[in-house]
Amino acid sequence: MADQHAAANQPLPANPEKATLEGRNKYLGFWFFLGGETVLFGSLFGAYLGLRGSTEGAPGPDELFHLDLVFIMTMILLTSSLTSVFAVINLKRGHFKKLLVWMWATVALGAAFLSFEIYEFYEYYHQGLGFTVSAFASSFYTLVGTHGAHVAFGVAWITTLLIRYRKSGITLSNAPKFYTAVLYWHFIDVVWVFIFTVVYLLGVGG
Amino acid sequence: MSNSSTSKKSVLWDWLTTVDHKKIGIMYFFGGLFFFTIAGLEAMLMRIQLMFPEMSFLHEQTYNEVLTMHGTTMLFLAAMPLFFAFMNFVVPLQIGARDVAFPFINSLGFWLFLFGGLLLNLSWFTGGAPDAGWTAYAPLSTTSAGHGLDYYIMGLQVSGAGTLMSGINFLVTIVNMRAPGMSMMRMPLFTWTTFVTSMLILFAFPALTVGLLLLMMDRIFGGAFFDVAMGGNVVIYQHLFWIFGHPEVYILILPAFGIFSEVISTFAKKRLFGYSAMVFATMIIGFLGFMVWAHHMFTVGMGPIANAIFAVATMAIAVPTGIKIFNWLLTLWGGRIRFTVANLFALAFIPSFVMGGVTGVQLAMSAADYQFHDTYFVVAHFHYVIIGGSVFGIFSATFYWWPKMFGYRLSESLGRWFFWLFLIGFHLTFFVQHFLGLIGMPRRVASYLDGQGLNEMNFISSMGAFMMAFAFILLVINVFVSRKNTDDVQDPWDGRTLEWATTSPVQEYNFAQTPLVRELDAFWHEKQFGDGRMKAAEPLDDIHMPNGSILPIIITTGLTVASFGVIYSTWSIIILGLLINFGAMFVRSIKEDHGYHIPVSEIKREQGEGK
Amino acid sequence: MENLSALDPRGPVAEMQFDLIMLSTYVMIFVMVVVFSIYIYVLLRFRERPGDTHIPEQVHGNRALEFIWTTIPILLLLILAIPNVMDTFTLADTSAPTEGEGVEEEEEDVLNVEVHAHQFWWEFIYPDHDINAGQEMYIPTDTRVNVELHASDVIHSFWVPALAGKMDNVPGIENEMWFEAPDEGVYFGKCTEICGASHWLMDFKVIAVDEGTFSVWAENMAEPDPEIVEGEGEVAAQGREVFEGNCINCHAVGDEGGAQGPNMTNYGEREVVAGFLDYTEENLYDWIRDPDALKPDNEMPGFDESAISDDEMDALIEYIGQQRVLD
Amino acid sequence: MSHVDPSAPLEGKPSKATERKLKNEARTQIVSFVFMIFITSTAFLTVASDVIPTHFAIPFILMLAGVQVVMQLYYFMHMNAKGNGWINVMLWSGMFVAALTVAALTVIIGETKF
Ligand code: HEA
Ligand code: HEA
Ligand code: HEC
Ligand code: CUA
Ligand SMILES: [Cu+2]
Repeated sequence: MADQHAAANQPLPANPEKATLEGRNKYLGFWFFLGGETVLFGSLFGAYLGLRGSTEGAPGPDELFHLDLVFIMTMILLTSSLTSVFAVINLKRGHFKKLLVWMWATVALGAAFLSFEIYEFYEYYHQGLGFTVSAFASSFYTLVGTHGAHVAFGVAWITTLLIRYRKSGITLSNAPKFYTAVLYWHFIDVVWVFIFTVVYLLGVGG
Repeated sequence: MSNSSTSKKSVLWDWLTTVDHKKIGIMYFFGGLFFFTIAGLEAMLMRIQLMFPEMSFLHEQTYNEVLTMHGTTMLFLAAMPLFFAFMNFVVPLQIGARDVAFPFINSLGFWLFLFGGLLLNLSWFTGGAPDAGWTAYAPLSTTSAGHGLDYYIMGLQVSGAGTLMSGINFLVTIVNMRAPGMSMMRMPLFTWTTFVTSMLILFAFPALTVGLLLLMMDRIFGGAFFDVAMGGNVVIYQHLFWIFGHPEVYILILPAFGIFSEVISTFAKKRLFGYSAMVFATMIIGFLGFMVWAHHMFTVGMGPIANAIFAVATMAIAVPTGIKIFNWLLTLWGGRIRFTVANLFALAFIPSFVMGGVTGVQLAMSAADYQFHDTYFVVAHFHYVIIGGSVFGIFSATFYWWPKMFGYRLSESLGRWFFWLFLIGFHLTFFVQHFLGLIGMPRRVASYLDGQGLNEMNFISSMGAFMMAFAFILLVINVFVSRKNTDDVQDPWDGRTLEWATTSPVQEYNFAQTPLVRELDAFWHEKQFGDGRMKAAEPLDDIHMPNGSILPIIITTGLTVASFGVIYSTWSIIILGLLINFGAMFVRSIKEDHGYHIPVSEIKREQGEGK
Repeated sequence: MENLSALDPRGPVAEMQFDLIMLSTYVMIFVMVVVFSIYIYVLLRFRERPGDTHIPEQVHGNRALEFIWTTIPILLLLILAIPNVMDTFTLADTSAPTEGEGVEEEEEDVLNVEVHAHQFWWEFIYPDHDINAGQEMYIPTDTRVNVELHASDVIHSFWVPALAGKMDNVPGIENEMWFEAPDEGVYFGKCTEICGASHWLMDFKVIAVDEGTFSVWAENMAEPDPEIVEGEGEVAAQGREVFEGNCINCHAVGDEGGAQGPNMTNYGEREVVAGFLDYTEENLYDWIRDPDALKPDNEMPGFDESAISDDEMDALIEYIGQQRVLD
Repeated sequence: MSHVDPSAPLEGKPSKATERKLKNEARTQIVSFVFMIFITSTAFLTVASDVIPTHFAIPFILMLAGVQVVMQLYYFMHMNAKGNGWINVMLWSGMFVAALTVAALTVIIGETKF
């Protein structure tokens, strides 16, 4: 237990997420992973753009999309980016409680976003856009659904972290975990920027 | 607290749970060799079927399955894992690291590869293997009956996930874990090519992931991506596949380039000629690798502008590759060349690969490719570059690093027999195939008609193939009969790079003290200008090591079970598999495991023994 | 006069491609000679000799050399790239060729053919002549042929090595290519994209005949002699009945019949059955009884004795054999 | 070397300089956020209101998306921080390959010949 004692006097490093080699590895590795994810989403976007005109009589973008709904979803996700940024600032300040609060806020916004998305898909389905009705439908659901799956995974991941570390305080081992979760969250937001622009806005206006 | 797990567990358990990059490397080696043998046997079946016209040794459906599995297995489950074996084993040693950046993920990557490969091969026993070629073009692949292609999709998806993880692991290891003094421009070439290869993996595999995902959507969930009647477009699949597929072939050759650079400079006793040009050429090849994919699609009807652009871009790759070839020649120039088996393979690579490379440039000429495409000319081209490049690289590395990996030297005389038989068999098999293609033999044909002038050359080709198989058996024998050669294994070739500065076999912590690197070819430098030992960059201290874990296997099992569920569209099994998978990931993420420390006393004792 | 080799070109397109192949081969041989000479010299000159223990000089590199072996390959590639780009555009240009210069250009005669690929047979539709032909594509010599490629199921690829390189038949997409055959002859074609179990048997022929023969062929294909269609003689007439009872939904003779299988208006002039079996009565018999045994997974059902008795079969085969348009 | 226990809570305070930096950062981020809300709204308005012609709207909203992505990457995700060279290499390489893919799949899929 002598070690634990020593740690109590440790000053808070400026970047606790990068204070250990493990942390630096995680940080770098996670970013690289996001580089790969970029190509993944690029491919899905490509497939969508190649097929978006192929509605084959089934409903198409301009008949389906409700921009107001999408606007709300966008605002939710954008705000969740801000809450996660605040979480990181508190991580660096050593304010563990606040870190948790902001992270919970992020989770809540993520969950809200997901509910909207589920509602949206449900709506479209009932307007006749089944997954199998046209190439446009398949590519739309696959692209937006993959993003949604990322959001769902992010929500589950951050929730796990929050429960697991609800009492631990900021440590050298959990700081990188919180930090990478936040990076992931921002990335989800980046992808969404493209989705609302390319799928929804261009779908209605292009 | 740090739990010192010095307690000895059973050997099997030790291998199942290991996160040691060296053991993982060895497992990759045997996994890769296992699949190489299977895919090689499949090649033999094909060559028997093609030995005479209108043979009925294999039914045409079976032939298509064997053909598909040969290509798929060779590329994804044999060649790549064999390179991963050496990358895992050697790269951390070459950069003077104790470990890789993500030991746990490294082990996960291995098990994903293995289980993905086994899953794919299971299709043989469940009603038929995939039959649409390794490229699985839609709509043949989306309409193919049975479950073969579902196995293809899920098997590659699982093993592909493993590959991606390993790629990221190598990247971070190389960026973050280099020993003091080991700047990027002092890294051995094999480490460099590993780095660029990993970048290619990082950016190429996601495209395959999506390609397979779309196939899966169409086959299993009724999607319409490639269903023309529903507005689908089948060319999209080809793009996705080749955006992955072309970088994939450079994933297969760059590590071999790295290996040859090490082997040639070691056995010429010379510093690599034009080191920085070599590094630069590697990067250019990697970059151009992403710009040329559509040369596989010249005949699909993209249009003349697209064809012309991709043709010219493809040809450009000859320039950096040529730079490499000439640099190797100049490395040999003025050297003192020793013809060990490792070097024989490296030397045989040069003419063999150039022959394959120049036919590649011929293929790159779009207008001429209308004749070449999908004929045996292409088959000849890629076996020349793949066997003359990648496989020779693997064999060269096998002989070169074997003492380091296994603590004994392979027999040189048996190795020479193996080399010559394999080399002659290889040229015999594939040289005639150029002409077969030109006089009208398409590829992927289950047989050919008598009287079209194709008989003799096919027969010769099959004979060459048998010769290769025979040679390969000599390699296997070599592994068993050479086990007594345990003398002179630490630095048998007068090596230049850091892996030769450690003991053989290597201690689990690689270096008792992290070495200080002062020059390119760090170890050679110390041998020439120092006292022949690496300077230490740190005082002797306790060494931190990660704990082994069984979780990678459990996670992988979960994914494999879920894949079964997908193949047979059974939700209960999908959910069961995902529960196992996420359950194990959950355990992993909530369990704090900070590894353990090896005390100085133990290190001193082991170092003492090592002398 | 059959030909299946890209090395023996029989038309301008294949010749253009052959020239490119040869040009590139010369360049490649040059490259190999250079590399192999240095290689052999180095291996002989710098091999370790017994007792030799010297440490070679550790050379870093050489700017001038680097420059040379970067520029020379670039020049060699230019030699290949320029004609290649030009040919690529020439080959893609399926607009009708025009003769002479000036305003009153006249369109040269062009033959348009739609090629529809099916698992595992070829259908040739001549839109301007109202013809549907199976497995054999008749063309007049010295005439430019523009083909439009379609596929009905999976991807196939249309390749007649002696006349032109290949182009894919892609479902949902329309591809075009052109070629010309100056000489009369039978040119072999093959499907070069894996398309299922019988991909290797998906052969066809391009038959170049003189203009006169072609117009006879075309006229009779469009409107065959009604007597032949009905079957000349008693046996053949019975054959016609069998044909109407079993086959006509898929196979057409003249303008009557379905198009799920190859058109049979000129079947008696075939040299092979189903693209690859010698045309003999036995083979025809075996084919109709059990096509799957000869060409696995093809779309034609078999007809056993309960469907067509041996006698009826003889009549049917006789009838099919009568279907000729050229003499 | 003392064996640091990574799961012990860190209890120190950040240095004065860090505090100051964080304060600034928080401010920048709020400003970025507001700006992002603004450009997002602009993009939606551009499309929702029918007054803006399509040939202008499309490049315009694509550009807005680009701006927003760069802000996310550099302000929220700190991609410009020191020592992030390799991160920039990997992310932009990914973007490059993604862009090629998108271009290919929208342009050369055989429906129109180029
Ligand atoms: C290890 C794998 C590997 C490597 C390294 C290469 C290398 C190259 N390949 Fe190959 N290729 C494959 C594996 C590989 N290929 C496979 C597997 C396929 C078939 C896939 C399938 O359909 O199943 C294929 C197919 C393929 C095609 C498609 C053919 C078709 O289907 O119609 C083309 C077309 O451009 C091509 C071109 C090239 C070129 C230009 C190179 C260049 O990188 C080669 C460069 C090297 C040299 C040129 C030699 C050294 C250079 C000099 C000595 C300098 C001077 C030289 C000149 C001036 C020419 N390859
Ligand atoms: C790494 C890649 C790799 C390697 C090494 C090989 C190696 C070989 N390949 Fe393969 N090949 C491909 C990748 C590879 N191939 C690909 C991608 C395709 C395209 C597939 C497609 O079209 O979809 C292909 C296609 C292909 C074809 C074309 C089939 C067709 O189009 O119809 C042929 C035909 O000759 C062929 C032959 C061979 C032969 C004879 C070998 C030999 O070198 C193999 C040598 C084998 C051995 C050395 C092992 C033999 C083992 C034994 C005899 C057992 C011994 C037992 C014990 C020791 C226990 N290959
Ligand atoms: C369901 C449709 C169908 C029916 C009914 C059918 N066929 Fe066919 N037939 C085909 C198809 C499809 C092919 C092409 C097979 C291939 O080569 O892949 C074919 C091919 C043939 C061929 C070879 C064609 C060639 O070009 O050489 C002959 C001969 C033939 N059929 C005769 C018959 C006869 C006689 C009958 C009736 C007794 C018959 N077919 C009934 C569909 C049919
Ligand atoms: Cu049709 Cu192969
Ligand atoms: Cu390629």
